[in-house]
Amino acid sequence: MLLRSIYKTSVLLALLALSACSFQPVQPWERDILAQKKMQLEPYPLDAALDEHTYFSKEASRGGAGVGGGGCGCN
Amino acid sequence: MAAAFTLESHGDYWAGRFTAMASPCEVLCDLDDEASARQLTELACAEAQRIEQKFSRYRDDNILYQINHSAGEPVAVDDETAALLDFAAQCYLLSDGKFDITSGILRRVWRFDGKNSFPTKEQIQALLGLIGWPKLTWQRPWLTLPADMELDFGGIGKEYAVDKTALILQRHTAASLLINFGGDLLATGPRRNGQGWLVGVEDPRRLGTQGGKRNTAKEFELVQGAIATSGDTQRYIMHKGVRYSHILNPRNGWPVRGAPRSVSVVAGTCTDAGILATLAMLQGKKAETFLAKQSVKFWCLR
Amino acid sequence: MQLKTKPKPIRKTLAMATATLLGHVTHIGTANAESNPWEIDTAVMSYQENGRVSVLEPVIRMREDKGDDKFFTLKLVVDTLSGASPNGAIPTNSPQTFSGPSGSSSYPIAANTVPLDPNFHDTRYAINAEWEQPAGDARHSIYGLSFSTETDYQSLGASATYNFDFNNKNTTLTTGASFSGDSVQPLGGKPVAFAVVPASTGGGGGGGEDEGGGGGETSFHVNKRVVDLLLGVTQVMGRKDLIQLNFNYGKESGYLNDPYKLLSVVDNTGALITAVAPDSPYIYEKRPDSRNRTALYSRWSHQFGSDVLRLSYRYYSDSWGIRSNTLDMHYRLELGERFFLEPHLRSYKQTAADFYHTSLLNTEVATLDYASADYRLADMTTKTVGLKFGWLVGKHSEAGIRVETITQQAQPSRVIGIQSQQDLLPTVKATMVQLNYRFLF
Amino acid sequence: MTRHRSWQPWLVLFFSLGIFTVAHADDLPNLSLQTKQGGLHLNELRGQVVYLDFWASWCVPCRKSFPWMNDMHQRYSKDGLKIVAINLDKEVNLAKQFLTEYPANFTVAYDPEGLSAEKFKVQAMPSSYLIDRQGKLHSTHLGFKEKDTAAMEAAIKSLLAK
Repeated sequence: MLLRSIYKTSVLLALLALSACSFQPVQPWERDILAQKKMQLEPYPLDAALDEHTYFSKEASRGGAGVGGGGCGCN
Repeated sequence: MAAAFTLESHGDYWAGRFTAMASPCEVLCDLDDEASARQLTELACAEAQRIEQKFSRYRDDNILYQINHSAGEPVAVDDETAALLDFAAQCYLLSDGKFDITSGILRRVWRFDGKNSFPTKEQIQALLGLIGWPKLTWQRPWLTLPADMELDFGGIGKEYAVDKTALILQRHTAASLLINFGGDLLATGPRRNGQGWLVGVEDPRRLGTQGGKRNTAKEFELVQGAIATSGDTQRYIMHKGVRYSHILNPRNGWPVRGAPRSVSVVAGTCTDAGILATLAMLQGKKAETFLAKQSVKFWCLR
Repeated sequence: MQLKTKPKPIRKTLAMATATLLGHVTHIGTANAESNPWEIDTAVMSYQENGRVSVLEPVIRMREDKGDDKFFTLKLVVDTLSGASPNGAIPTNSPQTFSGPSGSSSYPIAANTVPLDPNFHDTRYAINAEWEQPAGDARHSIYGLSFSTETDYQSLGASATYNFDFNNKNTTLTTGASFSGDSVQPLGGKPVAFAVVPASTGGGGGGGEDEGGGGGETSFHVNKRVVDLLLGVTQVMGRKDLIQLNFNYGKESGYLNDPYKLLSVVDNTGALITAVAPDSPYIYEKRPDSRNRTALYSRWSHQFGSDVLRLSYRYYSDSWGIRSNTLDMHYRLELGERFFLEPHLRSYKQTAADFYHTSLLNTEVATLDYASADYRLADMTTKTVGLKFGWLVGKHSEAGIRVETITQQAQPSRVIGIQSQQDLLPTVKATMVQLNYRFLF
Repeated sequence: MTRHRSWQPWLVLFFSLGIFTVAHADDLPNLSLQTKQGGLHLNELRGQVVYLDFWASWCVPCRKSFPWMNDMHQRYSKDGLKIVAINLDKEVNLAKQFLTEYPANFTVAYDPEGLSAEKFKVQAMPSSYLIDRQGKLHSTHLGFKEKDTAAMEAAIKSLLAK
């Protein structure tokens, strides 16, 4: 299962590398849109943390978005 | 030029008094040494008179006269005037055009002497074409003022003088000072006794009515910072039973309706306090709301 | 983008203009009157399941800009849980009685009803601190510490993340690691795995470690360790596109059981049996004491006009045999300059853990290594539909309200005989309402 | 003007290592810029020490750099320091809005196309280039950090003294 994940990762990375040919590098002074809060990967960290906590206690999967946070009994 | 001032001891502080900018001015110095108090008062008096001479619109030998009589030709201004022009531009933007140093021209038709000289709509309309900061061209150091327009630093001058004077005096003394130019004042820090200066905020309703008593509504201690007041206690027009304040809206040429009689604001500098007080008056009925938003200490008297 | 708010606060701008006018030579840190070093983010969430648990969770997150790209973040969470939670036993056509976790109280369950333990009341307090600082021109690191405590559970964790920028900051590599040491103190002692749950009439649930005895062990303290490693790439794909790909490996070890979850033991007709021990057909669950998990996670932010689409996808698998796919979508729809609406859709599907059994046959008890009837380990889907309304109150403050419905549907691992008359795993519906307020200070 | 006099710039250089990348003596690209006061050509500023700053309204550290640049202008413009801040916003209105909040008493130029940034190969926002009186690039600085301001001011002073 670890192997399967690694396989999937490499496929996705390969796709990423391929698509890299099709994107234009963004110059430092062209980051006006990327600098907007709403364009962040996690613009509302509290919403994300609350969701993560809810689903952690209701589902069997966890992880992926980052490291850190705290544990809980979550019954 | 020899400045005419008086110096008086009040026990634990000295008070130097003089007249400048058509207002009684005083400098309270929290020190015992008379010579120092004299020197500080001289400096204050000189600075107040310098600013008055430079920016008074009643003189014909200063930069303001040059500008106002430039007949549309560019005038090169000095750094201090340039800084004031930059600041005026800033205030114009911040107030959405309500604070405009070109609006003094309205005084030609509005005379706030408590009498009923009331202008006609046509008179006002005629002047509106000569008002508006964006109409002039300001490219440091060149200022081009269209012919017939006028600049007036009256809305900033006195408060600016208080701040400037404070800066100069503080270079000469570490003692606590209270600088008061006609009711716009600034304290530089705690006094030797650990306290501030006791300051009174005028109540227009009681002004001049109670003989020898102090005409103050509120007394409070000012340790560091400034207070400026904008008010129409004596400058207003009565017309058909309505009291019109001397605060004019440069966008329509009419007095602002619903403005408090007087607004006093506490801020870090006297210039800030003065601008905020004036802008609050310009907000009319919303004066208190405006000031509350600024999170400053203030008094509005209606 | 002209903001027409009136009356607007201008004091700080004015103070700066005045400082310029007066030629104040001020130290730069203090001259910057406009700086609002604290970002305060607050939220309160209410989560309500139909007939089951409800949670009230206020959160505050404070982030201080310490200048020069250094940030300090402190997050405090209070999480109050109350209500009833499934104890793992199946509904039957006759009434059942269970003892509570402490053994002293018991609760009856009506016929044809999913057994819910009504004794869930707990408050969890969590604190999380983070320090972020640059480490050279194109790197920065984030260090975190976390602590949480509730009646029967404490967790202490630390984490570190390093980000390396290159390719003109168009690419960022992220590596991260976290560790947490948790301590569990099951109420009434640690139950012995597969031991028969004491009958409700039997009184105390305590007992010895010896298998033949009761269900409880007097050791109140068991440990759990969690390690996570993360490797990620963030790539700017254009002026309006940002993607991230993360690989996460985690290992949990120690006490991974849920001490309050039971299994129903049935005969081959599907009826509860009492042959294991008189009048108690329930045994405690047993899970492996380690779990390796991997997650592959990707997300994408894209701007359409001024709207923003955020998509994420996660593939997860672990050594317990659980595989899951999660798809998450937010679409921020701008309504003028002050308001936005953000629909949220989430779809989650997992396969059951290898040892998940809705109920156990009495013949299996002796042969199985592990078993749990926790529906969260079952074959399951979660669907979330939500909507957020956001309001930019002022230049430095923002408010929001979010309403979501969450529907969980689990499938039994098998249905034996008369169990087909029961809805073994009824759909769980929950409603979540969250209020947000964020401001700079 | 011999050895013992020339140590001072070197000392400055030494202290500013790690902050500044000291540039090659290559000729700088010329720039023709639009300002509120009309056209501005970089090569016409020769004889002055030029602090060329690239900024945008959305750039957070740029907000912190403005009071500092005001301060530098206030103190050194009379000695021949010319601060030119080139705005790279695609919409000039955003820059104007920024300027009402963070007023500038130095020269602001507008380059919505970003051509000047391309010529200067700007690496980060903000970026600044310190140019001596002969029109040679003295140093480049990426970002704006409070802790670097003292070294930057020292560099400006040393160039003004030359």
